[in-house]
Amino acid sequence: MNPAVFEIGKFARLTVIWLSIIFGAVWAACWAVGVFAPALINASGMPTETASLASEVLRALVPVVAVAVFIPINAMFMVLCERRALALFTVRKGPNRVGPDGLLQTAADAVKLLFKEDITPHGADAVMFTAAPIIFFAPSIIGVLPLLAAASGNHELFRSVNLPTGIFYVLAIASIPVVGIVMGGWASNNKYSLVGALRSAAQAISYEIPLVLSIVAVCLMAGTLDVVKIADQQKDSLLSWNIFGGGALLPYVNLVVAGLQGNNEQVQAIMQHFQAQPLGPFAAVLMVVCCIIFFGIYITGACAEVNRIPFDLPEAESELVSGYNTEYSGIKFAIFFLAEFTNLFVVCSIASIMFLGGGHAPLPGLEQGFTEMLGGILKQLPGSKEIFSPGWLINSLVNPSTVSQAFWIILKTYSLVIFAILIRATLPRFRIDQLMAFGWKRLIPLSLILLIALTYLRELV
Amino acid sequence: MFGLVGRAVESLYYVCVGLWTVAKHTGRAPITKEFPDTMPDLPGAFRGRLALAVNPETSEHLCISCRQCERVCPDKCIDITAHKSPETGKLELIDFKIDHGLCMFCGLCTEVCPTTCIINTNDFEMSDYSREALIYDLKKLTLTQDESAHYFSKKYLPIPKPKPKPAPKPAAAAAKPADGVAAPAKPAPPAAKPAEGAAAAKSAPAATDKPAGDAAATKPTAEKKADDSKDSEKEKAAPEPSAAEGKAEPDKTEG
Amino acid sequence: MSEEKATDKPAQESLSAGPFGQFLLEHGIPSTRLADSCGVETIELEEKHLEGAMKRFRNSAEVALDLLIAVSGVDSPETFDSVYHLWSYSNSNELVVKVRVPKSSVAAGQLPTVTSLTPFWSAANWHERESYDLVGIRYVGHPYLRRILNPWDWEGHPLRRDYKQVVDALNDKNPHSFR
Amino acid sequence: MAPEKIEALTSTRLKTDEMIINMGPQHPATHGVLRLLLTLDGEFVKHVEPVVGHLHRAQEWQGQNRTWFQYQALIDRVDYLSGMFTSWAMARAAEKVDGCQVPLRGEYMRVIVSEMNRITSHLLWLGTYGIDLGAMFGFPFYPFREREKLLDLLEAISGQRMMFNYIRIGGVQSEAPPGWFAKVSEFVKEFPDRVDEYEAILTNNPIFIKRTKGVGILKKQLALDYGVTGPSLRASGVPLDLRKTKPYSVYDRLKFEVPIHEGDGDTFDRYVLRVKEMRESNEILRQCLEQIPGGTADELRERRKACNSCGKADCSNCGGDLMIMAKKQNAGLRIKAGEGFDAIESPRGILGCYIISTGGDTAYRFKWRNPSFCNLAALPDLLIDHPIADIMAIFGSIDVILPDVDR
Repeated sequence: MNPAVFEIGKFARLTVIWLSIIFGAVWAACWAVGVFAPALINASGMPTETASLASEVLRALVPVVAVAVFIPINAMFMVLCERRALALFTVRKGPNRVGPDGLLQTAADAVKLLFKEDITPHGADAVMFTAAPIIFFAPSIIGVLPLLAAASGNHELFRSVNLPTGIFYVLAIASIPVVGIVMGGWASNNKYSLVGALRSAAQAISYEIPLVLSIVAVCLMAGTLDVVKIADQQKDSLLSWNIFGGGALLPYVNLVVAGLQGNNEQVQAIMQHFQAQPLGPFAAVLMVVCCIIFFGIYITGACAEVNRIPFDLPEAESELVSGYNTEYSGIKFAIFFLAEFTNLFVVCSIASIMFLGGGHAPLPGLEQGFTEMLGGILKQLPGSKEIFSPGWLINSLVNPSTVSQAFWIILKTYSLVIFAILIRATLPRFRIDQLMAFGWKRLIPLSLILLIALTYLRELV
Repeated sequence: MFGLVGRAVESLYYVCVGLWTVAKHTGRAPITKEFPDTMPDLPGAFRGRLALAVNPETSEHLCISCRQCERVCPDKCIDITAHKSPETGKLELIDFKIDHGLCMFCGLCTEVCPTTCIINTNDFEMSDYSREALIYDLKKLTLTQDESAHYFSKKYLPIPKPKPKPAPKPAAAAAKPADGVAAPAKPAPPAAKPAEGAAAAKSAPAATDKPAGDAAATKPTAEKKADDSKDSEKEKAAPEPSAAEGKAEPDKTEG
Repeated sequence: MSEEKATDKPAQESLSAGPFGQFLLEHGIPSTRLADSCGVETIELEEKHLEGAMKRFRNSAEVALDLLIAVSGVDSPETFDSVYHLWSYSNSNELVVKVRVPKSSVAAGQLPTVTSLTPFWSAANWHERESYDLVGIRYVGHPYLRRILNPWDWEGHPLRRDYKQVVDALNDKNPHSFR
Repeated sequence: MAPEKIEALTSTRLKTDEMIINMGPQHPATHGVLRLLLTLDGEFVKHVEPVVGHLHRAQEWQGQNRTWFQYQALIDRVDYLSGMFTSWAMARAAEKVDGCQVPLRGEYMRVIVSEMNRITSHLLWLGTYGIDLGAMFGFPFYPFREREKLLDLLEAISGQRMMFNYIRIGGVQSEAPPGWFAKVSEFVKEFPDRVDEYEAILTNNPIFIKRTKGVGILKKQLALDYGVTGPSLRASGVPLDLRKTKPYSVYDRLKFEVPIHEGDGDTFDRYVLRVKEMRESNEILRQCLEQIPGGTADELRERRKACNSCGKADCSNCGGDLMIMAKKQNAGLRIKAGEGFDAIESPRGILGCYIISTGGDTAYRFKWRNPSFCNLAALPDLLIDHPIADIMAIFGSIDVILPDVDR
């Protein structure tokens, strides 16, 4: 067999194994806290009021448990995934020694980092120095919460974190980490760190604007800030995804389909609709173009936001040694590292929820078919009503619609992550003044113009 | 305005070309060699650890103690001990030490060696726990007959002819002078090292007094004299008679 | 190649000035012709003429010796030499210029002095610093005559024949060194 | 960067304190152990003082205290990325003083191995330049992959990957092993495609262009003043390449172009020029493989079966042009008395060697003229008024190798 295919196969295997571990573990933890434990309490014969209170408390804990389990394992996997993917792009093999196929490489790295000496440099502001990684890391945990609801298809356990202004909340939280960077850079008592931190502040402020504007455009089309609703609006098919104009093209495709099927009535009905809005087709195409460009802007801004190449100036290795985290070692460095990858995951999942239809399949029948099939199998199970019977266990563990949604959102998010890795493998780094010029002179005007255009076009379609 | 858009599109196009070029590499076989599992295929000329070859056919030691390598070594990492055999009047090798911690693997010694005795092997895994362990002595340096044959064929070296006079092997030759024949006016030992003269004067009586060929008896004196303590340790660790004889040797020679 | 010439030359009487010597004479600068170094004309200049001669070599259109390849300090048996290898960007002219400071004229504890060429060639800057560092020739007029390869607080000039090597404590204690 | 831009960015109204930063000697991007004492105003460089010598190994002193034969093994370390060239420069200078004529096959072998070495050097530069500019995770591996192939070939012929000790006074050390020439020609065939790939990633990349165009302009006059040589000089438009202007060895028998870039001499030009040079070197390799007297080593071995590899100088199969070594290599190698200077075109510029011999087995004075040393002297003038990020772009583009500077 071709060794290259073999390597790709190994990479795929590794990804599947890790992802099933991650999401299996997360779901198992959530289920244990949110379903199994309340059931146990109810069955234990406690007074009803106490029991319901206790279950309520446990249910409220579920999102927290989910995030706490999910973030460290996920970051570990992402580091490994990044290294293996980079190895694939550069005709190497990547880490392949620790565990089968190098599966446990990052786990070993994490353990190593935990045991390393935690150094606070001479002259550093110890409190700030310690607080910086925490402040850098905390937002990525808090920020994930509303996304959980959208990612799980508004599963009842996660309904509590579904804020009506979800995306607004996520964006607000996402701008906090820069404070951590500046603190870390300043407290390190190192000129390179300081320069890196200041660069980071400048960069984060400038690139947040196009990032937010592109999200605003999506909210404008959706008419809501609720991530679950935004995701649900895109459920029909590929064409209703926000990246393709949020359904702007649907009537035309329907027209073509109807034409091909020879369904004259439908064709007539659609044509009548068009006559009311003669500029419709033109506007729809323009709108799709606008949305695709917005997606590009979002990806660019997101790369800058999470300090990825080509925008990794705060830690530009060839210039600033390692930028703001030059002086960090051991667990503090590990937290920076963890947060960086979690941030990448967060921005990628925002992109897949906002632009790529969230947990919905690209083709209309796919999701429904899968759900029905799985639901059918589950219904066959005997004794699914009695508590603690195997049927009950499986039924409460496996929710067909959640499984399907989780699968698609994972696929979309990690595709974006791998795209980010591809970018990292290819592009050189901007210079700070070019970065600022690009942000302020190109991206911000472009996104403003497009936003106005989109507002107008939306009326025409 | 259009220029700007054009440039943006062009830039995007070239970025995509770059991304595609990188992505294309996914389909190529990796060039990584998993080192300890698959050893690198080293060429014959590779300059690895130094070793002394024996004649692949007759297994006689090829070194003629000419000290060419010792002379040419830029790092002075080779140390040869040899004496002139009283019987044949030829130089005989007693010990050959190479300090691989000093060696820079330039291969000059292998070039000047008239008998292609000292060769660079393909071995490069020499890591050890102490610097002293990197000093290889004659025993550690000498290759087996099979290994010698392997390197001779790999390096395309002509198989050397056996030495003209079937001289006894160093160990056998070593035993000879100890048979009490030491008396016949020992010609001044190969005066390569000035220090040897002094040592010779000191040890002369001891050498003549010793019962011939009694390895056990010569051993204590040898140990006492050995200025290099670790060497004697090595000898103690290897109590086989040939080693003891080898040790008795310099003692005799210098006497 | 000019190997033959190179080996023969030292035997010849080298008094007749070569083309570059002639060129200098035309400008009123005396020079002594030395044995050619491998077929390349080698002249000796007195230190006071160095500046003028170099200026003319560099600026004259037909000679155009405008590439200062190297400045080497040499601790010869009798003299301290500062050797300049001049090439040309535009033609194949080559010239070796030597300024020799007799050791007898250097007071004890003093360094031999030669005029610096840094004002004409920025290239001479680091070469002269190196020559100062290793051979101990002081270049007068150099803007920043400081040790370049050795540490700033190094003592002595290592490429001098009478330089005593500082005993390296590390190598001295080296347990496995045979010598 | 244009001066007015800098003016705008560093307007006096925003005057701040100057900051002194030590870049190096331990910095991930200073290609070794260069220390730059930077005086910064914000992110802009106001004054630079390069401090070199951290890697000083007294190569000249060793040349004067080792025999000629011994010192040949050490000089690869002067410039470890192009060991063949340092060996060659020393060998040529010694041959000039000694008056020994290298046989034609030996000269061809020298050109082949050193052009291979030039490609490896440029490839390493290309990879590390990618790192300097921040493309540090994917791109650098591609040039290194090809470099690895070449190093394997050089290892097969000389015994080691970088410390070759292959070119000797009087010729080259050994004949190529069987199958070597075939492998080289295989490489020569595939290499242009690989260069195309590098160019696809970098040359037109908008970020790369932005980072390099107009940055670190080395004006022609400045380059001439500083004695800058090699690709950096040619990128400024001066056609000085010893292979063409003073053809040595067999370069006058080979058809090749010396790429000259008629640009401003900015970092991008230097990049373009080096990539072109790699292609030219590949072309030279191809021609050498065709022209080499006696053909490949395998053919020659077949021929020599007739005379049983007698090795006599008058043998039609072993002697004359087909020899590779004209001087006996042994510990007592001596060079006739005299002095001489010879230079060759190394990947970094004119690499010269000045030898004074008194006829003994050691040199009286040994002096290297290292291209990196001279090129680095021009660095401070290039860096002034550039931001920190450009320091590495400029420093990387003049391709300085620190052991070559420090000796």
